[in-house]
Amino acid sequence: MSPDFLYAIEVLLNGLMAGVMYSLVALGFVLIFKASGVFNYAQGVMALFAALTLVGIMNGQVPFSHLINAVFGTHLHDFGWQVPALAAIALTAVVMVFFAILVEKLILKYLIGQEPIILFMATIGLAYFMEGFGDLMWGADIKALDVGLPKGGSLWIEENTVWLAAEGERFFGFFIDKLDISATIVAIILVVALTLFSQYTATGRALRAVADDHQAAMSVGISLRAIWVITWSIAGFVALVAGIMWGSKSGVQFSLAFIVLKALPVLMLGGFTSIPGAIVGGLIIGMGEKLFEFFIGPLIGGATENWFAYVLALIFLVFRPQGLFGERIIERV
Amino acid sequence: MYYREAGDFKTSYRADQQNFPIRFDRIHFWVMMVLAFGVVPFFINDYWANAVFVPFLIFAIATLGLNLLTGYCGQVSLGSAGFMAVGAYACYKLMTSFPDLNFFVVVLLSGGITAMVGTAFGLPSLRIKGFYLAVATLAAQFFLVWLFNKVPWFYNNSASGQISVPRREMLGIPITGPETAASTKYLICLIIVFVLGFVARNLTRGRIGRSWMAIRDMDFAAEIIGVDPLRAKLSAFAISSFYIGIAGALFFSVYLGAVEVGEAFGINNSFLILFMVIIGGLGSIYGSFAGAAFLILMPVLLKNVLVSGLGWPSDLAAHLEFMIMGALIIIFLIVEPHGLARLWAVTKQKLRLWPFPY
Amino acid sequence: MSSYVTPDGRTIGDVLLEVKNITLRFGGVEAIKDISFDVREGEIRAIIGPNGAGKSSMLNVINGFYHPQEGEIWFHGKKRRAMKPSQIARQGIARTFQNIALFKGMNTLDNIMTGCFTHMHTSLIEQAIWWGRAEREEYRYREKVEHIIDFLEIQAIRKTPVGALPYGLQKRVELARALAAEPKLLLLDEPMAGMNVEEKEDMCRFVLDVNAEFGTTIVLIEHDMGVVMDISDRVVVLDYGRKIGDGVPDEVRSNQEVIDAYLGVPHD
Amino acid sequence: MTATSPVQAVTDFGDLVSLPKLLARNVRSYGNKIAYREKEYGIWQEWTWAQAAKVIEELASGLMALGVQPGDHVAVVGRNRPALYWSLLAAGHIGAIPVPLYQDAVAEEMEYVLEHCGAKVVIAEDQEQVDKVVEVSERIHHLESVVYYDPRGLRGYDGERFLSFDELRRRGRGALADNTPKMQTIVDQSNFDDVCVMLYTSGTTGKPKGVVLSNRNIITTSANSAIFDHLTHKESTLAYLPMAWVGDFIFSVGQAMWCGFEINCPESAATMQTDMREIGPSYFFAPPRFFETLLTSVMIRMEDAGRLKRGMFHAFMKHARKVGPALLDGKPVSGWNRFVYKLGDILVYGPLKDALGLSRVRVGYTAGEAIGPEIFAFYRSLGINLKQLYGQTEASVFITQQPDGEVSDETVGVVSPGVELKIDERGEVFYRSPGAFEEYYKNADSTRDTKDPEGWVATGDAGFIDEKTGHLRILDRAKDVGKLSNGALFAPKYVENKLKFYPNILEAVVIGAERDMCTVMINIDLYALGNWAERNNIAYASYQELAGHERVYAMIKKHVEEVNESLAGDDMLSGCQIHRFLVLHKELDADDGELTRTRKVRRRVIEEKFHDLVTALYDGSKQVSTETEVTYEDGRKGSIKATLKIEDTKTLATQSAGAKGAAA
Repeated sequence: MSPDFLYAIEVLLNGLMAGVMYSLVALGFVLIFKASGVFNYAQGVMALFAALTLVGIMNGQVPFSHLINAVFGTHLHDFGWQVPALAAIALTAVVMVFFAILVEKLILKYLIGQEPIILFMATIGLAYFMEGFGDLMWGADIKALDVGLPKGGSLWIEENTVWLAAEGERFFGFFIDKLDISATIVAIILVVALTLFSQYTATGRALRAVADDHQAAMSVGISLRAIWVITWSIAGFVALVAGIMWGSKSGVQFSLAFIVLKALPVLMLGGFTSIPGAIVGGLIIGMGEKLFEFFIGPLIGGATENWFAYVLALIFLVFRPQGLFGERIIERV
Repeated sequence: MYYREAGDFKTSYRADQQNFPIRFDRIHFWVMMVLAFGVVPFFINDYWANAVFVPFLIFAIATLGLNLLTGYCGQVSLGSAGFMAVGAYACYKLMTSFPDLNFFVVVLLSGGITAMVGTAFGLPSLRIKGFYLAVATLAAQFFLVWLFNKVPWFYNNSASGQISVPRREMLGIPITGPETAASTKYLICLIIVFVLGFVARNLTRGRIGRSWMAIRDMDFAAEIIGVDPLRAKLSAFAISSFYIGIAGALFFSVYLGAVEVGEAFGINNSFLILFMVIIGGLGSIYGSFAGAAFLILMPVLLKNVLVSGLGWPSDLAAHLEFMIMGALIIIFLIVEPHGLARLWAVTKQKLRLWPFPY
Repeated sequence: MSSYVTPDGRTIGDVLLEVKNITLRFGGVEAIKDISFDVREGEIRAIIGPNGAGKSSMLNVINGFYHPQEGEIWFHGKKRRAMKPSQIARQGIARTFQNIALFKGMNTLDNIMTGCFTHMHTSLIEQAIWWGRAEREEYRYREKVEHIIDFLEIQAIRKTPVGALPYGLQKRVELARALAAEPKLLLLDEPMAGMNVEEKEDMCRFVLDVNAEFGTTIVLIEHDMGVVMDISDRVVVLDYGRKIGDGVPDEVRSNQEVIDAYLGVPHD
Repeated sequence: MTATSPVQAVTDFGDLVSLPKLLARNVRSYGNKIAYREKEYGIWQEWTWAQAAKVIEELASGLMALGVQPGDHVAVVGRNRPALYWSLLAAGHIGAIPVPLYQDAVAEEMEYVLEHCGAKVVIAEDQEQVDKVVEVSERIHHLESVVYYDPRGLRGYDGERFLSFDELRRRGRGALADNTPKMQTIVDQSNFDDVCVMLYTSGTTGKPKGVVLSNRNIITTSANSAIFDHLTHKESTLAYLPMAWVGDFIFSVGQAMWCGFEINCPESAATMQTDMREIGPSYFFAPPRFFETLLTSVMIRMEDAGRLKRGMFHAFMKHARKVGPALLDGKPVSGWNRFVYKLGDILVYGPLKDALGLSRVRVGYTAGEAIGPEIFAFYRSLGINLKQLYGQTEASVFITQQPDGEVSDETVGVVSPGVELKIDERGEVFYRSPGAFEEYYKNADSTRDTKDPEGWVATGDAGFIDEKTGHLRILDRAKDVGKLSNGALFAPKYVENKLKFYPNILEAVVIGAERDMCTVMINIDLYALGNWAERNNIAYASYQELAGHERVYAMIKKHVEEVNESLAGDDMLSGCQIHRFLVLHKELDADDGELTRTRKVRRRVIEEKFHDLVTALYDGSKQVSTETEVTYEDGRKGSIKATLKIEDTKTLATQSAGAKGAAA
């Protein structure tokens, strides 16, 4: 096989891995949208916040140290201890549940029955708030996150794929980041777990009932508000996972919040209400943007990843407005 | 309680449908205009112009534009900053290509060019609705910013990739470029805002505005009274982009002077304009001004209190600003989802009914 | 047939609308099966039938929301090509909806003003400067709308947001909006549904007055046989998408198939 | 006894001796000034005097074309609309006599009136009115044409007899060339003695009587009353009272023509309040019930206001009651009080008046029946110049009226300019004035009974002139006024009204004719007292128990004694002070025949039915047991037993020794 073709395959594989990341964020969206009809713009910031909290806990950072220092003139920084990764993850998960409860108590409760656009705006407000809050709590500097996931290119794959190219060609085997591989594995586990949860637990069934029909679900005695707390908590876990993956890869920083912007076209493609859609959409976009950048990018100045996903989704939507797996919109008159 | 309406009756449809049918409001409005045109220019300094008045006026135009599209026609757009960029670059290209062209004509043409681009990006709105459309408009945002970044023709191949406004004069007074006086900047923006505000009001109270609102409120019912959704939506996109384009042109040429596209027209500005619309009030001209004023003034105020007043580091203040901004938006949406305009309308209604509660 | 004058002094003219062999399917379901009937100028034509008989679907075909798989529609003696609802509105067909479809963000006056949309022509630029033609046109139509407001006796709610109005008044505003379009053919989808007796009587009077004063041809769907028989000139009866009766109220009343359909299918 | 007005009556009318001549004057003097306004199609449509005159001429010519001759009657029926006012004037323009009818009259009533006046043409507002005319037209043979203003629903009414208002105008325009000279002659010859209008009294007793009023009646009355209140062409008034009522004719036709001021007609009954606010009339008339309903709605709405606002409202209203009337009457008020009132004006009175549409009222009148002092004081304290007048159809309204600054809730003012007043030995009020009617149409007997050859007209009301102020005070219908056994005047309704102004008292029946003292039987107001009981934790199981409660008795006693006090200050009526009272154990009820269907007390029935109680009131006993038959809502009859307490009340000595003789 020619090296160009192999490089293309490598790009494709990398795109697939990146797509898994997009899917992870999109997944959080879909969960919340299905359960509460809220288009949660804050999903990306939730990932940032989760990652920040995780790093903060692991490093034993004093929360709000900057603020306290500014107000009282002290020089606090950290408690001087380290928390093991797993314990820190568990603690962060608790924080995310706490966060879900607060969101329900302070925001959603008051916005029941508002138009979707209003709820959407509220989540943008929430995103702003959390971003400021996270930065204020843990500081805005870029932090490294290492929860012990393997990093760097997988030598094993590299070595075992060199043979694909003919002798003498300049090909050194596929370069695939171990982190991406673990992310893929984690994502698969997460999806399977979510599926099992929604199929085989009472709470999961309640969630599905609410997603199908709010009114009907309430009429059989399902507490909508409890369901919301649960979905936001789950979305929080998903955000935590996404935060760990993205944070391990490129550090925990402000730009993490913008992964939400990567997830949006995924949603458009996959449909706002479909979990398989989120996954397939993520993969398509991940592969598509990498391939486009690889083949067309050099011709038009590069950095096409910023917009390719959107334009792809846009073109796609014009022909299929409900997305890949979205339900067909039937207008009743 | 200040309203005295007995004897304020209308004997013609012109009087009944005027912009301020209540005498008191009318007086109030003209007093404000006299202050804005006749008093403020004599007292304005660089700080007030750059920190408050000029950005307020420019964002008011953009907010008006977005409000026409989102508030009146019901089409959510997250690509406003991208369209502002179109206006800015159109302005730059026109000013550098035709140095003798009157500045106001340039601004107008920039709006026109943006209108065309906006209409093109509005085409999907015929098939895509709601959030799908909102997200789709992000395509415009990212694509346009990328375009202005990557195609050197747009920034005349300048080494820095920036565009800077050439100096122009009118009647011997510098109106763009670094020497422009604060009062000149202010007055240029004020005049354009006044005209565009007037036009927006006219469009929304007539046949076109009603066709937009009909599409917004119930699109199939709009169709059966003869509103063609294609024309209504595209005209809304066009007019809205025209406004936003003008805002972009002014933002670049009068306010900033030099612009780097990713910074000045990033997605955060799109959100900022959307916030202005929401906090001001969807579907309200008055609200567009109120929203812009609120979100321009609040950070200035916070900065003054936190940084200048309490001496905090500015990054802390910025974080706090984010929090307060976010919290305010949420609080607003909970307390009054229809924004300052509704708040004002309710207050006014209360004053009109005073001392009765209803 | 040429025109004739009814006992109460209205003139019924030639055929205005003719529906020929319409069949409408959704997926595999046939909502309307091979239905034909005509509507003559100036008459009140009712379509009745139990729930799910295809009455609303028929209206949706006439005003262009649905495109039937088979059949033709003739309007003003010309076969109609496939059109969008907005184009059909321009031809002079207006309608109201069973579930009120008012523009909730506007007041009564603006809602009715939207009805004049197809008659207003000033350009965007003229509207933007609101000078001369645009302004005059606006006031001219405002006056026309005010006559409709007067006609339907809704002066007191002129500037009330429609969302705040009680159901019966909302129905009236919707009728006003349809009238503002000065339609040749007015389609009313259950104009009296959900009303109390008094409101029903009012609405009947308005329907009759519209027909008598403006000469508007009216096609009306109603669920309740009694009301229909009183006010309509001719009645079409549908059942499960088929036409089972067509004629003057007395004929229809004595049609055995119609009686069976109504007895067999309980209606409220 | 006679009295004269403080204001000089108008004597020189010059050429202005008929409505057509007044119209010509208005066209000359105020041609481009707005004369009529009507809210229609969302805005106030306006007509200047010149425009109105043109339409009136066309209509007049049209009527002439229909064959209306001088002296014929033209009936007009509908709500207040300029077109109908013009119809009235058009009839006068050709020497015909306009007869406005009550729009809510049923067909039979309309039949009687149309038959009685022999109308040749009816000008009706809309289908509703036309249908009534059609219903009776079979039996009215002299009726030739029916003109309708609103053609809606009348397409089928073709034929010779029915034509639209526009058609009438069109025909009139067509015939204008022929008719103008004829009309001009009629107008030129019109004078004070011509009949101006015929108005039917509402006819509570017997059939309605047609009161014939001449140009002299209407124009002199309008001119005199206008001078009395300094009315000018700048006034603006709202026409909303029935057109068939004499008041509307005087205000909206007579005074409006004389002064040249504006008439504003509301869009519909439903929008009357809004329209009133928009117009903000400067001259306003309304019956007491209007003000009462308005006040109730104000209070109810204020109760729903927030605590702060409500508190502020009540505090300032309290202050207003204290100083408002004094300020209005130009009496001295301390600077501080003035300041607080000014503050109240900004916060409460001003906006309140504005919201009610009363902020521009310069002169406001109420009449027809007694107005509650509380209600009267409320509006006065806001700074609204609300006054009372006394009048009737036969007088072309004005007999007496209150001058600015001399306003009281008890009197009805001084005689209007040009009016003479006398009170006969039985206390009945008589008047003689240029406004006194010509005759009852086709009813010479009644005319003779009411108006004597010298021109004195009997009002049928008993009253007297208050010696201190010189104002007339009306007591009751003359036939209901009697004497106590000592010869003192006995005016039960006057006293009962005073008692009934207390919210706790629903009804009162004063007894005393031909007896040595007055006593009263009282019905409590269950609604008001029930509320009070709830607030004060007073338990009661039945109406009877509440009525007999000690504290209720104490309260009623206080009310009665207050009334006594006010009566004692009154030379004429101090004899009517209540000596003993009881609170009835059941509510007086129309089903039991104790009230009429319009809730008027049937004095005789009650005295008979409760004769045991009446006896007890006069035999000095402290309590009395009784059994009364009642009718339940389902028609069954039953009886209730009760023991009622009888309380003595304090009476005051008569202040003036000569009181007893005053009536004689």
